[in-house]
Amino acid sequence: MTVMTAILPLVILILIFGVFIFMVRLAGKFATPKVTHWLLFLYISVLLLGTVFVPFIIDDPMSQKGMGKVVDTDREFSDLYSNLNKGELDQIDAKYLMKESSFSNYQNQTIRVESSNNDGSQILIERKAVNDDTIEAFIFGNGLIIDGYDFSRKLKPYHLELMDNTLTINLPHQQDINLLIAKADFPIRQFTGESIINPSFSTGDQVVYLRIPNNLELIAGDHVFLEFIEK
Amino acid sequence: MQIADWIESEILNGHFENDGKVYSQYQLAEMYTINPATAAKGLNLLVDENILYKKRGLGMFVSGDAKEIIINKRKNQTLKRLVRELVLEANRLQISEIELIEMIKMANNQEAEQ
Amino acid sequence: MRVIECTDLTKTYLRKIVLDKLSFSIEENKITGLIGRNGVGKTTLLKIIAGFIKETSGQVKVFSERPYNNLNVSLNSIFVDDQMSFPPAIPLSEILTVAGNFYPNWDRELAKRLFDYFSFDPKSYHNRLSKGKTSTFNMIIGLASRCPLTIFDEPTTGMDAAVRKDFYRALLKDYIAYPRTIILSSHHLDEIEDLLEDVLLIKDGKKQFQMSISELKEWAIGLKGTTEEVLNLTDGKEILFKEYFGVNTIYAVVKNDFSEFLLNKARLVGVEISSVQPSDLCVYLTSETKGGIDDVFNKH
Amino acid sequence: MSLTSINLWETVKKQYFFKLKANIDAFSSLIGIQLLALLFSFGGVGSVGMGGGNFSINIKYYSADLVIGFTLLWAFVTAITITTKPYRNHDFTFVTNRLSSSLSNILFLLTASIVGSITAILAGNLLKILAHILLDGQIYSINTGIQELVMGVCVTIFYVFFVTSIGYFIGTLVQISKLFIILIPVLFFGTLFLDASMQKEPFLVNVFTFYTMESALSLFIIKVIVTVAVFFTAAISILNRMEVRR
Repeated sequence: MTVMTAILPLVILILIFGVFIFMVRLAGKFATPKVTHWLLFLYISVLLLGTVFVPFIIDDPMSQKGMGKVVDTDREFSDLYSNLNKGELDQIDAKYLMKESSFSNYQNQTIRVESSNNDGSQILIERKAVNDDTIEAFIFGNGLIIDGYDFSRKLKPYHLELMDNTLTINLPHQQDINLLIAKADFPIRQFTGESIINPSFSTGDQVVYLRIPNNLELIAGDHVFLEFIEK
Repeated sequence: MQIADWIESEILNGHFENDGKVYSQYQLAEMYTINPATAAKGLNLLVDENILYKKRGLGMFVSGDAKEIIINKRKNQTLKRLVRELVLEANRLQISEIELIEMIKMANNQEAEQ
Repeated sequence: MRVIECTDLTKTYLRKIVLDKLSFSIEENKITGLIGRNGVGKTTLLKIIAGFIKETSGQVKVFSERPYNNLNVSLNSIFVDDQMSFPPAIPLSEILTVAGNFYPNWDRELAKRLFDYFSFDPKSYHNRLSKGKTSTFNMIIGLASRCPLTIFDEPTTGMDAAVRKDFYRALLKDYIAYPRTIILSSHHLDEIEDLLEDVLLIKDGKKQFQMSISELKEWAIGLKGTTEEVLNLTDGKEILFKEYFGVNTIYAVVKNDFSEFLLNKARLVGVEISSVQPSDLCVYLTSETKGGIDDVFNKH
Repeated sequence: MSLTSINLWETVKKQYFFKLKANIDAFSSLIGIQLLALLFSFGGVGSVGMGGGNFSINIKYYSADLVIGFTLLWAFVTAITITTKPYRNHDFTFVTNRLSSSLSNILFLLTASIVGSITAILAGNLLKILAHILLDGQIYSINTGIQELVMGVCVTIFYVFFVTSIGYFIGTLVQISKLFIILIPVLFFGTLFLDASMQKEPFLVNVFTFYTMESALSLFIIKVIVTVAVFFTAAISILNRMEVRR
């Protein structure tokens, strides 16, 4: 089998070469000088037009759409987590907040929290000083950094569902994300160190942050790690 | 050397008067599509037989007694050769000398009438 | 001043000696005819002179420089043959302009007039011309370039008689107006005889002789008469060519170093004396057998 | 008849313009090739698939890599074709010697490299636009600013010129004897298979990485220039001894 795989690229190469020679011969034959001059002129003008319009069509740099170039992903992650742990939500950059929702006039005394993600989800709980029967839920994510660009906006946040006294955290159903990325050409990549084969890719999990009324009692359901914030 | 013969006949029938200028080698070459050097050789032949003479820088001119030289040259060369061939042909046809002279006389008379 | 000087020039292709210690020189502003049978090395000699191929041994000087890979020689000379190749992408009229850029003495006017005279279509392409048209076009390039050394290698292949006549006349007229050294290699010596000043005859890679056309015209003599008359006239002399007619009459060609007296005596005895055309003489001098093609037939 | 003389560079200049006119159809085939490459790279020049917990990501990369690759191939073939007999004979119809013919060839190849590179990089842009318009999905562009564009063109010019020098050298070898037509591919693939079968890093791969993995721009430029100089001088010295218009 290995011989086949070794031969295959060779065959393809020869095929391309053959097509290529045919193209050169064909182009050479009927292209009289005048035709060629016209062809060249047309082609160059189309290319120049393309170059002029490129910036307008391709949103570049992406920073305008909230997907700025993340300089140092690790540091940003750790800042995020530390602020979360300290409960200082306002310190966190808005781009990390994926979803905010609240459940008002929750009358029951207890609430059971569980998650459908069987590797478990981490939930931070902040007990408010007041009993206002409302549960606020925040979902933070730094889900997707590719080649230093944050695409987490593309990710769907967890889905929270409150059924009588159980709050379930559901993972978004399977998501297929297709991205078209315009990259620098290999001569440039050679010097900027980028790579097209294995892009730098990092994804962190989504974090659920709940604010519950003072007197609400929490029962930990399955696949859930509760962490209480001391404020 | 057709060039030399041609110039001689031109002189004989008076196209080139005495001391008149003759075509240069280049004019001759142009007229006959021949190499100027060949034309020059023809002219030099005539100079050797002093039918023509050269004036430095001006070209070739017909010498004073050009006509006489041509006439007796042709007389003892070309005419003699023709006579010899005549005699030879007559011997081959076993024609006697008298008969031959008779024929020449007749031809001469016909020529005189024209 | 000698434009071309060859001393002991030898050229071998894969052990086959094409030129064998050939020595000759060509004066400036002369039209020289290079005559010889097919495959005797004429084209090879010309390509060495033009600097395209190297000589195996011996010495060649063109404009007193070695021609091989020499820019000045290439600038002042042009080699016209039927393999003269032009880029397929350039139309004929543009080839004339390109030639104009390259050759300092290029005469645009002459080229244009010749181009129109021979009714070429400016838009057509060189590789689509017929054989005759190609030779005519190459000739126009050769003439209009007015190079101090212009080499024509069988320039008239494929040309019809009328075009050939025009070509010879155009060549001579332009030569008279702008004298230059011209080498004409050809088989039709009879046609170009009048154009030439000198003739260089090559046989088996060696120089058979080099002399002016007028000497060549009187170099040999033809004797036609009864066999024993002619034979005793020519005994001790190398017979260049002999041909039998009828019962015992023979035509023989020998070198003409008879005195006038001897010639008259021969005529008296009935031997016809005639001059020998240079083109025929060259054929006789370069043929392997004395009797020409007849030897092939009357061998048995 | 007075003799004129000429210096080398004047001839090379004349021949260079003559070559531009004569080899115009090389540029028409360049356009054909690049359009073909654009077509092929519509599906993305490279694609990467990744999976997270409950999501899968498929990234398609768009760049001018394939167009540049085809342009390199075109340059290689063009370099070989101009060393063949008919093309060389075109020079020897007019005023030339072997050195001026080679130098004008090299200048022509340099021009071809420049035109090839510029069009290739711009074609990359065109590709991105077409991909954006024709394919659904938003195309995200990472650092394709003017500064990258210029550097891209320069580096590509070096690459293309580098390939033409190899092509020119190989073309010259082939002119020495047709044997090389078989010898060179055999050598090329031979060493690849041989080393691969011996689990040794194939020599050619090392050579390849010697250039492509060089991340210091100045070092890369020096390497390419030296190699180009070596190949071209070798080709020139060989051609100088070649007989012509046999």
